[in-house]
Amino acid sequence: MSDEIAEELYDYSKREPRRPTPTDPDVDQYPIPMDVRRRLYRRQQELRQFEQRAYDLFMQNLVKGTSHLSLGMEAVSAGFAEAIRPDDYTFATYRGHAHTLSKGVSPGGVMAELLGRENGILQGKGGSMHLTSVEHNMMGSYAIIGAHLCIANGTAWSAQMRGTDQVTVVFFGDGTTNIGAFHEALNFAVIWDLPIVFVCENNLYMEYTPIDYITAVEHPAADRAPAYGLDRIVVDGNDADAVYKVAADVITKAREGGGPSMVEAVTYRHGGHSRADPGKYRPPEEVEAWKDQDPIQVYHSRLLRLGLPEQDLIEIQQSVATMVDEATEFAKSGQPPSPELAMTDLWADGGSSWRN
Amino acid sequence: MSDEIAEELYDYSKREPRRPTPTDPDVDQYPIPMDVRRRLYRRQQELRQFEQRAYDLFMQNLVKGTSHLSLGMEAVSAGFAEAIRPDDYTFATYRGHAHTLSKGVSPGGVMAELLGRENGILQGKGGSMHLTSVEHNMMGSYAIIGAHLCIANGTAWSAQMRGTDQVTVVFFGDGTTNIGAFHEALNFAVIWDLPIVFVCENNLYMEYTPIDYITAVEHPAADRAPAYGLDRIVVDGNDADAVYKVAADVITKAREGGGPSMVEAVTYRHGGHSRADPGKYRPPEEVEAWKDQDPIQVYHSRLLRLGLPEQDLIEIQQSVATMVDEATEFAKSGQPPSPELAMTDLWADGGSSWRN
Amino acid sequence: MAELTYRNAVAYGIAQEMRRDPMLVMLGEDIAGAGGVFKTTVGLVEEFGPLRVRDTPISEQAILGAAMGAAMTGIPVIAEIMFSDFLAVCFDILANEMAKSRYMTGGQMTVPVVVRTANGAGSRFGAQHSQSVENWCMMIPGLKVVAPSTPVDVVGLMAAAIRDPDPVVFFEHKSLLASKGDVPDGEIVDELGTAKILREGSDCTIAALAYMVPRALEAAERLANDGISAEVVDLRSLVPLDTKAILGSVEKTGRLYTVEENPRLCGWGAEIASIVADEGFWNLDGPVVRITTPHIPIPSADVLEDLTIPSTERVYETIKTTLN
Amino acid sequence: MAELTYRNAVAYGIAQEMRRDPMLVMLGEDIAGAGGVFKTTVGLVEEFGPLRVRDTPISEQAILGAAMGAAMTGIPVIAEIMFSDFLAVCFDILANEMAKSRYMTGGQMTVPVVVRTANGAGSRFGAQHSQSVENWCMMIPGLKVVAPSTPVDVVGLMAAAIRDPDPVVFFEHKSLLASKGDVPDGEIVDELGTAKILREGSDCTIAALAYMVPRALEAAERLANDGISAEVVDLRSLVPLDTKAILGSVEKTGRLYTVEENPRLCGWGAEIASIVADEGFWNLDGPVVRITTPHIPIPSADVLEDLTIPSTERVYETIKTTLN
Ligand SMILES: Cc1ncc(C[n+]2csc(CCOP(=O)(O)OP(=O)(O)O)c2C)c(N)n1
Ligand SMILES: Cc1ncc(C[n+]2csc(CCOP(=O)(O)OP(=O)(O)O)c2C)c(N)n1
Ligand SMILES: [Mg+2]
Ligand SMILES: [Mg+2]
Repeated sequence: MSDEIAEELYDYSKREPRRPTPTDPDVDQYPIPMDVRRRLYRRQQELRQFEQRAYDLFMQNLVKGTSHLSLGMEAVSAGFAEAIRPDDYTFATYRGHAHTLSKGVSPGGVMAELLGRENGILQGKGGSMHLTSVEHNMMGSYAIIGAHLCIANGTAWSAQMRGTDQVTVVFFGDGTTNIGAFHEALNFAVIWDLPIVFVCENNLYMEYTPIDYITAVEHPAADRAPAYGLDRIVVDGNDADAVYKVAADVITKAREGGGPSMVEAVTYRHGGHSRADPGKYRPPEEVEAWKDQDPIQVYHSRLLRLGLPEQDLIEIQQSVATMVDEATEFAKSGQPPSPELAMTDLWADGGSSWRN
Repeated sequence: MSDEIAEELYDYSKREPRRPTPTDPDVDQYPIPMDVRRRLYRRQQELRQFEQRAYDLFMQNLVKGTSHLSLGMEAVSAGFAEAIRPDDYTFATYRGHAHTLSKGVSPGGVMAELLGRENGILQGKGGSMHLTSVEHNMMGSYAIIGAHLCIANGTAWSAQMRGTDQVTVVFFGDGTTNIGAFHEALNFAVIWDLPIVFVCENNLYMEYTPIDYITAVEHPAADRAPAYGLDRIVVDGNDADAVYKVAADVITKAREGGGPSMVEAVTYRHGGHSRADPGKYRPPEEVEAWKDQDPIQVYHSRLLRLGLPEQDLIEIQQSVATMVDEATEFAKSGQPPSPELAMTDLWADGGSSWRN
Repeated sequence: MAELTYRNAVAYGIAQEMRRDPMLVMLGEDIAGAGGVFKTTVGLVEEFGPLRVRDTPISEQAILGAAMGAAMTGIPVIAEIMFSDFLAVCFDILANEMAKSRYMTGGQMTVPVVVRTANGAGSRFGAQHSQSVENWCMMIPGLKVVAPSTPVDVVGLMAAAIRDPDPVVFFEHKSLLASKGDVPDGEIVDELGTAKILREGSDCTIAALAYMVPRALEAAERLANDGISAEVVDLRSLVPLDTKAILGSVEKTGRLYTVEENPRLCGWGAEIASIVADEGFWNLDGPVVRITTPHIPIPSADVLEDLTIPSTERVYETIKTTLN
Repeated sequence: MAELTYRNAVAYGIAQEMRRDPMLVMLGEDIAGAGGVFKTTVGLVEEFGPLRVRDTPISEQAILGAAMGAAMTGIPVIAEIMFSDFLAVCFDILANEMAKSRYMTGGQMTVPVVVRTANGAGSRFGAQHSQSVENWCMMIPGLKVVAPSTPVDVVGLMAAAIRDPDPVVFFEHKSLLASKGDVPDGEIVDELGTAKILREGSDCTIAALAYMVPRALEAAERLANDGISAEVVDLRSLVPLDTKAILGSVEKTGRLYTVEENPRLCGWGAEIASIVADEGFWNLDGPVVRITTPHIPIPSADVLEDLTIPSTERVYETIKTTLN
């Protein structure tokens, strides 16, 4: 094997860049009402501005520990958020800021959690990787790959048993498709005909390794769907309208008793995997190409094209900026958790005693 | 839901019987030399007579613990055994008597292990579910579902690294296709292009539950193969020639650097899952239909049809009977393991001390 | 009052609770029509139907995951993991998810799951089907751990485990399944975290669990013949742990023996020994002695298996020679 | 002699062995070009190539399985499991397969695998990325367990682990990665099962491991100012365990304190306490005291995390108030 080839085997930045899906030329024509599109835009702005702020706060060393941003991937979360009901259940990974906000959880409470404050939604006990709001049926963010796909089946099973028409939506990454729990969860959901939608956010990388380098098929989720008798669904994850349309279909199907679906949304993260990662294992051209197809820019242009006055877009942007400022203030005003909290809530009685 | 339907949901003996694959009408014409066919017959006789004896010994309470027979499934093991080399690696499940014998391990040593004697191949320390002979590259029988598919990748990886052309063959059941390790192993084998063949012995039942009741696709292995970029291969597991032909193909492919394959051999166990199980969850008609297509009877008729003198077949049967008698004698002559053995061979130094 | 086997007490206890709470459901491999591979769930699907007693594929992560997810929405779930050895294939969901979810979410999540599993040696099943793994669960903050030794305790602790809002791992001992005992009529609900003193004594305390309890009792009987008065504590529950009962007994007797099936290192006997060596130190008249399975896997041959887990004889001999 | 960080000592130790044994290979997630998420494998792929230092998918069972299978054919393998918490997703292969395979097969199988993994708290990563799980491995017969506290011990124990024919779990502590120490030139090969007495003392013994070692030393320093002479034992290896060193030290001091990051129940401190409460009982002048993380998951907020694992202050205060 020549030296050059060998290096490509581990210096992934030297590999052929993978480029974004060209935007579907028909997407402007999708029958999506303008108020829905406004909300899709607003949601993407929220996720973007919130996470940019979170990033700034890391830089100021106010966010401790690790943190995983979805900058560049906002269209997926926004698209699904618009298609679900408040009483539907959602599950996310450690890359869960967006999905938590998309379920309507207070940005201030989320930001405070990132800062490890007592006014955080988990009282500072969970942190960035475990954002949860049972009140909003946002059933948690899970930091060990795989498990939450299995757990998500449980809320779907519950809805089925209780005879409600609640749907469960579970988000996960491309890298997650190679762990055992993925397989168990998919088979189980299908045989029990559960009202659940599995959403793979394929951002082309697991952590620092390109997904195609370690996956036997091109589309890590969609190419596995037939192994569970499911349709092969791939969507442009940088286009909120495309995501919304597919999301509405599969969620309606699940709600009406049609059983599970799996959707693979192809997208890209603008930054590194986590806080500490500069993302240097990616070909620079590739990063550029994807930044050029930024979901928010794409959407912004589309709304202008469809006749929304620029002023409206500016107002949305500004009102979101205000919200993010307020969230930041709220978070910063929080106190560090009081020491007693360390010993509470292991058990349902509120305490943590293991003895009598 | 009517009461009748509800009962079918758990009393599986009331379900529609699943019938054997009709024998391929061309199989007599396969270009398989007669000496190979003789060996295929002999091997099937060995496995059959050995396990019938093992069953008799249970009944006499000489085999303690549990035990899982392959009666009715002999064609799969025999077909693969004929296609591999002695230096190839094999892996089996707890249902591993056949695969152990097929690799040339001494029947007496295996029988003694079932009886828990010191002259057993594991000195009585492993028992029926863990038959192993490293000397024969029979790399073990594994009693917890899934793990051994991952472990088998390791011997294939080793052969790849050492540049030998040894192939690894790993046998597992239909029920095993729904556990996470199955998925991890398949993906891993394909991306590393390992010389390995995954063989699913689909006997239509996991333990007491029909496989189709708890699997999202009809063919639990073959319908998953494309999820790893592999060909969909189903073979009549009650026909040693059919199995041998497919086995020879996929093993040659692996040996020549063509990477992994997965084969699903559809077959049936004549008895229950394990020692204690009468197998009552199966429709009686179904059991009958499969017994009618007993692989040994099928093969016996074929050999007669192809002109082998009946006397030859009788001699094979008798010589095998003698071998099984000798194995039984050897086993019965063994002593119970000496007490010291309980404390040996935890570590490579031969002992089990955890302290200094 | 009826005499029940330990095996039948399992289904009996579950049925009591399924009748009471129409939301309570069960899932696991071969638990419905087959009645479980140990026949511990016989009759349940017939009474409660296949939607409440549901067979699953061999997907232990999917089983515990579905149980946890449903429980998070308020549905109490009993999940069967056939052999306790198999907890290893779903250990992430057990140890990292179920156990931690309430704490990590600042108290938002409640996970009323009972994980039932067959534990222990004595069946000649070999190293992968004979382990005693109560310590695998005891060591995980957020899991409660129960292991009854008699039919009536099976029924009462099963009810307590099911009604408990926290995840409970319920160990059913394979070698006790055929044992029998009286079970009173009417609803039986016991309490987690309560040990039982099964035999009073003054010379030493024997703390035992599950299958080791009858052996501890037999050893105590033999010791009594030699004039040694041993008190036998059936721990029943490891988390919560009845440290009052243990410390109280040692205060009286001055000596502690633990009898456990866990292999030696980091078994629950170590935990109890360490508690007594700290909080009960000044009451001790001599060494705290642990009687355990050696630190080895369980061998399959009958003669070897019988050597590994603590026998009545070994308990008796150890106490006799070390009590002085 | 060079000063190395604990982080760099990992790659340094591995490189020493990879140079020596051309068969030795490594696999894990993001270990090659990225040099590992903790930068503990930087430079290895450049020196040894992508076939000996190989990136994998997120398939921990496949990773440990492949490692075990290759090892069974005589190839020594180092497998990285990124965070020790993730041992739970491959616990079956670790605990039920690798650990048991030699014993079950009557000594036929040899499994020379080193499982390296980042362990411990202090990084504000929350409950699923901060655990100390040495006890998960110590409790499994058939696994050796090592957890060094200094760069030179990382190098020497890594070599010993790699050369050991049995499966060894090698814990690298996240909060020690940036710490520094001198490493002599030339080949360094240490010995498993040997503790080090890092500070001699006469009033009590402090047994500590990994990140708890520097804290134990600091506490001992502070105690010295108060006239209390504490002996500090760095255990380094839990299996095999240097019971001679521990019992010998307690014989001299009469008191034992264990300082561990494991949550309370069934931590290795319990095991050591139980050994001393038995075999060293007559040397004890007072209670055996365990200093542990409470029996809770690790909270993420810095102030809360700092409260959980034993601090120098807590070690100091506990000894000061209980030694009398
Ligand atoms: C079982 C397990 N193995 C490894 C990790 C470490 N890890 C955290 S995130 C990550 C990459 C996940 O990739 P992907 O599923 O594509 O999600 P993404 O981060 O790209 O959103 C890895 C390997 C983990 N958290 N859990
Ligand atoms: C992880 C795990 N779960 C459950 C079991 C119990 N069990 C033993 S055999 C078996 C059925 C396996 O079915 P299949 O793979 O079809 O193999 P077969 O027995 O039919 O040959 C089950 C569930 C096990 N051994 N391991
Ligand atoms: Mg990804
Ligand atoms: Mg089967």
